[in-house]
Amino acid sequence: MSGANRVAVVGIGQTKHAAIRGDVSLPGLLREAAQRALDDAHLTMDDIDAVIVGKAPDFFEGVMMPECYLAEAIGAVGKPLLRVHTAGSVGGSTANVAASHIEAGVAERVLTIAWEMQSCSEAMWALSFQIPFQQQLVAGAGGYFAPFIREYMRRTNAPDDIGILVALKDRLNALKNPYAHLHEPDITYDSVKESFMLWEPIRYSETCPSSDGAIAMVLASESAAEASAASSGVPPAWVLGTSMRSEPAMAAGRNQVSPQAGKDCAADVFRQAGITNPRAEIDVVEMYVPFSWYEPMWLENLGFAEEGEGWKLTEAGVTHMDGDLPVNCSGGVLSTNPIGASGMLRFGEAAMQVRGQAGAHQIDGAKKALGHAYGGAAQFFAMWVVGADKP
Amino acid sequence: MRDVAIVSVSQSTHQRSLDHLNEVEMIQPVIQGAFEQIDATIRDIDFVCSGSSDYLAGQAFSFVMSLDAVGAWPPMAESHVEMDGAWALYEAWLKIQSGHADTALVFAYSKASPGDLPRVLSRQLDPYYYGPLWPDSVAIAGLQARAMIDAGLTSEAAMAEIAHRNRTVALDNPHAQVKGSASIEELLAQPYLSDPLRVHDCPPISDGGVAVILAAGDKAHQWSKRPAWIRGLDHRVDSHNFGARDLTTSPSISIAADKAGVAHGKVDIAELCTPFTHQETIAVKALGLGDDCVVNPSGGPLAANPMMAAGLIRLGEVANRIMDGTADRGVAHATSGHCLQQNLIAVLEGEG
Amino acid sequence: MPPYDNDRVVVELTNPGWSQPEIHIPAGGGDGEPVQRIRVPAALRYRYNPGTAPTEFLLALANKKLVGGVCPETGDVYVPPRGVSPVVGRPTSGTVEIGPNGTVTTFCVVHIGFGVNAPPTPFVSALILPDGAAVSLYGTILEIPIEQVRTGMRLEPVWVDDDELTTSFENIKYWRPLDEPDVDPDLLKGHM
Amino acid sequence: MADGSSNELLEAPLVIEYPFMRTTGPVIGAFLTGLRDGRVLGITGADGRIVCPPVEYDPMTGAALTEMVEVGTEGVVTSWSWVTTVREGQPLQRPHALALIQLDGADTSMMHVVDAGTSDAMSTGMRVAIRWADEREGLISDIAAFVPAGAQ
Repeated sequence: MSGANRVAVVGIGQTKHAAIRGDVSLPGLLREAAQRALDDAHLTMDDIDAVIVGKAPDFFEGVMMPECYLAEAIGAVGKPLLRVHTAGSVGGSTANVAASHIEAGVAERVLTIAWEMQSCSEAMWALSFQIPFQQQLVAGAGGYFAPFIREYMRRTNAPDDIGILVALKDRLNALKNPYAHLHEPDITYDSVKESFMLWEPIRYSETCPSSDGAIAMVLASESAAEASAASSGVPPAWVLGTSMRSEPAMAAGRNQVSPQAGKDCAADVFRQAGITNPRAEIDVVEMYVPFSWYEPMWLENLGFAEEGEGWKLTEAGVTHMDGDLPVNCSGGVLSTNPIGASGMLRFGEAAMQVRGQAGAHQIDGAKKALGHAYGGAAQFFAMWVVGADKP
Repeated sequence: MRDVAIVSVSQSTHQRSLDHLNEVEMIQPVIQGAFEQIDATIRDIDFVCSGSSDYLAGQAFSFVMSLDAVGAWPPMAESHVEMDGAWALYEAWLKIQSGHADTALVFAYSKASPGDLPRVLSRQLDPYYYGPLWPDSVAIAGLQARAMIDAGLTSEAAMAEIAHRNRTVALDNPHAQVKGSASIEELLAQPYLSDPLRVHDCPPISDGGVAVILAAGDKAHQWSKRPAWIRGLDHRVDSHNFGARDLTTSPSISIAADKAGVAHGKVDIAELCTPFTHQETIAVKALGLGDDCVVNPSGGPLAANPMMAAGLIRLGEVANRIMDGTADRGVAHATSGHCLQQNLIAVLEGEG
Repeated sequence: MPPYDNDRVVVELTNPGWSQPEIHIPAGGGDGEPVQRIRVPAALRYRYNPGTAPTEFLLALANKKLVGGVCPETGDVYVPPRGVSPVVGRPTSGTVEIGPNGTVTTFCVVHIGFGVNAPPTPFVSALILPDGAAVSLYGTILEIPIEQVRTGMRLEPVWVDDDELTTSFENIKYWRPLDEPDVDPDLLKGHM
Repeated sequence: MADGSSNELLEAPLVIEYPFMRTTGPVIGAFLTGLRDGRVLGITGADGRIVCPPVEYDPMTGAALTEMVEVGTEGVVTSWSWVTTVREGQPLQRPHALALIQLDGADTSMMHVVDAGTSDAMSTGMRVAIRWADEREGLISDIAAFVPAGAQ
């Protein structure tokens, strides 16, 4: 990438995600992920040069700039500690900022952690407390995005059950991921279809849960990565490209169904990774899908499908684990949503795939994977491409 | 390492309260000012990074709205830290070092006036043990000041002298909020705000912002006759447990100063983000600054303290003095958290 | 039942759950249940000032008018105005009156409302482009069967009674259909 | 054109309020349980120091700590400042000291308030004791305040 130092993921750890992690404190939650990532990398806190953390708004947990409080738990005392916040894309952005420490040559090994303890409050509250003079969001958070999903359906003439197919697939995939929040073995097409309609066309089973959870990764330079891999026996995931793009929340000419920032970000990250035909060259995708319909929408936005054709891939089963472009084998955001961590979970799960670590939801022989995150009014994007082979 | 410099600095005229402006309206002219100084536009910028905190004005996703002040259309490579803008500059500097960008806009801002800032800052504390006690930030700083006094490392008179110097030099700072000072004797005759701290020992509450433009190599030369080159940049954090650490020292400043190479040359000026008088003494000692170093020629955060911007302003103040030739080498410091918990050190140099 | 409360149970962890390490607690404590979760209320009080351009917008609303901010380069009108054109990062060059009638650019049907002002469910929440504006506002559509709501439909605002007018968004109670021809939805794509 | 005569300053209160729920984990939970039972627990740090209030991870090394010990309910003020402007939520709604207090048997200090009446009654090194809350429920506020030793 741009002649900078090579970066690889050598350790990945995540917590068990749940509505309320009643057994751990806030520091304990981060520590659980951090310790697992270090164990995976065969490293200790002492080996880490810098700690880069990310989470969504501080109001969610009621702690202002919580990284100061959490410094000991994440082994940051005496080290650089950086806190990223880019709305829903933050988990992805944080991983990218962590990677830039290695690329820039200021660190050999960094620990990066993203988390949210949604049980401290309620996201619905934190996202919608009433600001004086302003419009009350009588439609709730989903009411913000549902109109753009309807517009997608209008533009593409997609059948109205595509969202059901996505939700069913992701929740079934989650059964193969022991860390996922929602494990619904009895889920069926009909149970999703019959679940409570919230913001038509979005049903309850087509929305993400509120989760407590964290994920951590150890990123390393080329030499440090090879040393770590030799010790742990697990190959590194090489970072082939990182990119971030943002656009204003409102702008004449904005396309909220397929935002330009997402297209630009994908084009940039694929260019860095030397990928010219993403559909053919990417083996597995971890995509930020908080509402089911965003899978076909992002398939188009990311360049995996022509405009208006994304839903056809979903409908044909292309994004199933046995399809030729598996999407969200982990169960995705629809099964696990610790908001600030959700982006990094996508990045981490992508890296697990190319390291062959994904267990029951592993795609055999995955060589290149895309991690994707977005946030705000579908205006902040972060992506990375990781590969099994050193660039 | 690539040669990266600060080439433009713009800041608000900081005020106790800018009630008529929202955060976007407040920061937009500051950003525009940074561009006008070098006759550039957002199209010349490869990466944007900002620093702010939702808690100060009670605005969730404050940074989402402030992006409007950038004009990120077409979309841009952009990021945000929930930290002082000095750390946003660090992220931008990494981006340039890694070759993903040659230029960057960094900005930071806050409106602390809408809330009760000393109370708001209690939300930074341990949420199990200390948050529920709602201790205010001035009283917490007082614990550190008392520890300094008890250890014989400062005195109320020495603290008043620091306040007097900072407030006096602020007369020459057009952006300062607190300008000019009563005599040291008069200051010491004032009642305590939070014994052992008097009003002059504490920073003002400020609304304001800052914008800085970074450029690498030739681009820096093109934009500035004498760029302020970033020769060292490092940041470190200490324990949050200030009942378990020595409050009279700052290990994190010492480590960051060492990594940034502060001691590798004469330091002409230092801009320290020490919002309480006794903290200047801690920082000067931890940095190893000599008597020949001019500390806080701008008046520092005792003269204007827009949270989240105050640290980046320190880098800007040093950069300005290098760009205008009044200094050849300077140190800038930024801080985060209570009792100087987290610290960033930058070493800036002129040509040669 | 509010769906968001459905999954709010404290988990019993199983493999691969992981707890913090076993700790040793000295003897001598009481025999009550150990503390596992605490409730810590917090209230922060702020003054809220909307800013110069939003204040103009709110004052206009109090007179049953909609105003937007004009982008100095493109001439596009942004509503609600925030004082800066988001596409160029420059101050808007004044405000102009827009609407008050508008067009549905897209919408959804809400089956779970929030807050005391939410109408009975189901209701339609729409993005509505005021005439002359470049971007849409959120609004509720009533006085029409839900299944007849469509993108491109023309609307007018229904205001609260004059003696209830304040400097508030809530002055528009809801929007209702106008007897006018629909606008071609494809013309609305960049104006949501 | 609507004229831009917005000299009027609109203002309204904004209250951000929530009853946050926090899971404690074993160490914090044991400390808060102890307060409810009328005793104070510390934890043995990586260097053998007794850290009180107990933390899950060593303040210097970050190591996970597990060995809890009981410490005293009296101790010494190691630093203090005087709070004249009392704020909402503070344990004492009258002027008081914010203090760091090293309890007997502990090697680190706890931040809490001292109900001393006037600042003249405060000094570094003074002995203080816990005044327990009338109703204890497993919160830091189970310690209503510290008071000069012998005065509780």
